[in-house]
Amino acid sequence: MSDVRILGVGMHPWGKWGRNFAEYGVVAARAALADAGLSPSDVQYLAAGNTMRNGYPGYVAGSTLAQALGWSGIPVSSSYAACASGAVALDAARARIRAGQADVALVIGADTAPKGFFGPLPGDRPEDPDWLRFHVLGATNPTYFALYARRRMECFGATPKDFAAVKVKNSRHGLSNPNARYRKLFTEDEIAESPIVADPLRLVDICATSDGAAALVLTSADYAAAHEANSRSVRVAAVSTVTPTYPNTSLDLPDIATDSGVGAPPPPRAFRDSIAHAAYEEASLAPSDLSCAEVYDLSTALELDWYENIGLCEPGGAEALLHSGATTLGGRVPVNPSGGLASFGEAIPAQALAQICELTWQLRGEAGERQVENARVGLAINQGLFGHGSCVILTS
Amino acid sequence: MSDVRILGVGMHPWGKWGRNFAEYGVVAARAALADAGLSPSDVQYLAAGNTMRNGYPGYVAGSTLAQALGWSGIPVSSSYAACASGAVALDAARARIRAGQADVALVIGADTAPKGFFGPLPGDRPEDPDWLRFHVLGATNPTYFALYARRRMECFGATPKDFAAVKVKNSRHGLSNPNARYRKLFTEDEIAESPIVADPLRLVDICATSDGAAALVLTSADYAAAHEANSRSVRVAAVSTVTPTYPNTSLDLPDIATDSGVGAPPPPRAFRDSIAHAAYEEASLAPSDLSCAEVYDLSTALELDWYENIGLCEPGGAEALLHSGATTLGGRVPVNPSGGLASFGEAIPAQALAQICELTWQLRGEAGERQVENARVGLAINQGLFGHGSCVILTS
Amino acid sequence: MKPRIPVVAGLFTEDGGQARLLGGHCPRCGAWFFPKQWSFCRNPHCTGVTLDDAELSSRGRLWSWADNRYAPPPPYPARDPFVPYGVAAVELADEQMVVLGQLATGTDPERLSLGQEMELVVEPLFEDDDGLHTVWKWKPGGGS
Amino acid sequence: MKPRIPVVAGLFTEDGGQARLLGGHCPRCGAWFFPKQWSFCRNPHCTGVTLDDAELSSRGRLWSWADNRYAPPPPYPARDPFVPYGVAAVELADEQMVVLGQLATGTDPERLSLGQEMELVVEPLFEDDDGLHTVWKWKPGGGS
Ligand SMILES: [Zn+2]
Ligand SMILES: [Zn+2]
Repeated sequence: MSDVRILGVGMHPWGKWGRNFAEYGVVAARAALADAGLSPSDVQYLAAGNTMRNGYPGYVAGSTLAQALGWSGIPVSSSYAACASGAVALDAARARIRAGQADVALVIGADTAPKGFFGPLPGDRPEDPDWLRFHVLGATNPTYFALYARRRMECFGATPKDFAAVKVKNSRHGLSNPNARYRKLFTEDEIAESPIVADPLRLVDICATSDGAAALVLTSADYAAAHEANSRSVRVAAVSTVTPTYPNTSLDLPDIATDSGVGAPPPPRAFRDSIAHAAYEEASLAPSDLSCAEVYDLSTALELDWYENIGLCEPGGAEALLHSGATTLGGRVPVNPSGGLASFGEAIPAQALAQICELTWQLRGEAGERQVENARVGLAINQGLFGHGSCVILTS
Repeated sequence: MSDVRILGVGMHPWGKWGRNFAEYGVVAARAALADAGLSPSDVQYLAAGNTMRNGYPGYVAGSTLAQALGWSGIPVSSSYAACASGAVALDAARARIRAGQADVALVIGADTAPKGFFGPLPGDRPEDPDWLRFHVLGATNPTYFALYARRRMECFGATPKDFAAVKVKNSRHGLSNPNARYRKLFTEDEIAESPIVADPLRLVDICATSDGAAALVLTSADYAAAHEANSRSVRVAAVSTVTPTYPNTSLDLPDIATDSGVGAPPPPRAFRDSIAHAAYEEASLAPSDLSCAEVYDLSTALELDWYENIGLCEPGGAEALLHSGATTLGGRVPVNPSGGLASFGEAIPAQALAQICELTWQLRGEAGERQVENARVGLAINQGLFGHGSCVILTS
Repeated sequence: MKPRIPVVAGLFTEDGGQARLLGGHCPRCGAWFFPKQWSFCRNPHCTGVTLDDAELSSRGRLWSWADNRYAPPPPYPARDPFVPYGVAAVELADEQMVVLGQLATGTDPERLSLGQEMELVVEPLFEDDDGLHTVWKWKPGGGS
Repeated sequence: MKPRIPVVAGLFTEDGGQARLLGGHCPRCGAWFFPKQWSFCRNPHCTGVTLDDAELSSRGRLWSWADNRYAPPPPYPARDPFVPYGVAAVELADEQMVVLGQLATGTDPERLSLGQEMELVVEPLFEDDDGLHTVWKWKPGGGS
């Protein structure tokens, strides 16, 4: 299979302005094209992640953005996979290039987020698990994050102070990031005073929802080589967009119950472990090869789970790894050098692409004060509702 | 680029039951797998068209269907492109196979439709063209169809009797189709008594909205050859998913104004013409090569427009072509041998795939009373809101 | 007299008794946009970074029309009992674009013909306690 | 006495004073499902074409829990003023699955511990003129 490379990346800063999501997306797309030294007319395929709270234009985000950038007749796709949407769009673009159907693809994610908890659409839909969990249980996203966090505390002896230490680290990482929404260093005391949202998690443990956009220019290896003068490209070594394997006995959003373990062999590994596993396999790389990682810290505690899911340490070892400084900038394998969702808040279809923008800058040595020394291999991982895993590995 | 083939097709009949869309999708998917002689565990990639009026499960239709069929860990995608959704899902699966990332892909579209006119989501969204056209103009989908129909009458002398003749033809074609929702032969008198919805169009000129599902098993040519004993496969000769080229001065849903022709050269051809053109180019085929076609008869009059857009005749020639009997079963190039949307009603993400199921049966010689004699090349075409063209050409 | 309130702000004006559509115009390539929607030009061959606010022609030629006999779903503010309404597509010569609008009250769709001159008017779409909610419409013009 | 109305039909029962979750069970492979949702088995290795209606175990062990301090958005029928509520994840031994439920009224989340036995109860989630709208909840059980 032919090699695919990232020739340019661009973002619109994260924030909360309530403007049209496509406006952010156009800014990010133009930045990515400029970074690649290309113009919109060079693009042969456009893949976008959808947004579900912005009317019809959000359902067809690819077409909305293609129109805003100027209709050029090219094929577009608009995919949705919750938090993994950006990675699924990247996956579609990569296949298109590998198939020989395009040399240059533009991948865009952009969102305008409502305030407060994400809630389901109006209506009465007992067969929609997302509706059901809200209606009968009040099980918001933070409820699930709290269930995972409490589980960590009970099984591994994690404490709220451990979770706070993740927040302190990520808020420090994000301080100098011009695209971050929050550039404020949190202290443990401030965190301890933050109101409890879903015990054991406090407000500052849980990521906000943001407006923002990120875009990538993906090209074939040959095209990148011919245009290398424009930009330093990085290699897409793996894209994993796996789903669970039955029986998925891990509790996952938005379900109110897991699969039953009766009557079928357990899958070779738990779903969250399988996401990175597939990417390592494709890239022929191991956790020890990573220079840095961007993981989806929807909550502080979840970042610790990811350390284990991506193989940085054994189950139960995340707290020690964190306190060793290994995952802090300057450590062995900095995690969320961008500042993570803690500094950005989540812009659903853009976030997985923002992770890749950060890795690209890191691998190019262009991350400024956030730079991970000698970065050669970066991993980005997340998980969306309804069984959407996504993991991308980039190499310089 | 490697060849991709359809090894199996399956449908859930069209109707109006209000059951969960995924239930229909599972039936169609299992039928397609059985038709291909494969089991769910043979599937390496699942691509689905989304549905936007069925809560969160409809936004992630690929994942919803993968879970219902039994989580197997495979990558899934969930795309939306309005009426072109099914073709865009097929396009994603084809690229995946061509890229060498899968040998067997399952493509599914399933819908449960609300009653009456499609309306936008609740809320107040002046920047959403789909909201705006309803709020300030009351411009429903049938309004646009009526504008096109009236234009045909004024420019080409078409009459409501011509439109009625399309309905008579398609209702006759659909009579023996076990998957069709309406199996009733309409007479010209009945049509003339049907109430006017959007003059010049009557209720029976406009397609209904239906529940239904369609699925395809797409494979690499090598895989199909190795499993040919299971099923007769057909070749996907072209998939066009083009968007308009600026300036798009043709009136398109859901916009309340076209692009301006000032300041940019006109595109080489009008958008609707460009959809088939791209497919013919890819397949190295011409309109004269077609054995039959499935065209998106959202209205009777629109079927006549398509005759011209796919090159069966010159602009203004569609009425004569229709009355010559060329597009009727038994004629030179039967159009909508399935009975078309006139007999099915529209199940948005399933419809473009249902067209392809029909062509597959035609090319295999398995269409029973609807069989087009000696069918070797079939074309399916449609257009979705927001600039989503789709055209697929299959060859035996 | 009840106040006149545009059903959507920023799309049209009737200041000075003259109905006008409010769109965007690119000073670089000359393209027009309605609604303006973006601050930038959508012509991919153009590098125009800002659009001017601009009024569109108030006259054009009839491109097509439809007469709706059923009440549309919300957010259309349908009157009760429902009143059928026409929709016209009108081609503006200078802008080289087609703009939709309802047919002005009292227009007989049976008497329209392709290419005839139409002019923009502003009329109430519906009325409530707050006032007359207005929208632009197309009316047969040019002395017809 | 006000009638007791399940907030969602078909997911649980309290007939005979015994709280029970209503799910599906595959007679072929033995898998359980809650909610039942489909008429067929979701085990991809199983060819079971119909699921039986089945009651799930009413006891299990606490897998994790959370205590919510902010009112969720609709469709949660939040009381005014808002009352914090706990959510428990409970592992059913026979079914080998985890099922969520609110913590029963009066349960002190501070006194819970991993693996403790929990039992199913049915309690009002909210009350209105129509009656007491009930839901299943998890309550520390087994004599604790
Ligand atoms: Zn311009
Ligand atoms: Zn089973």
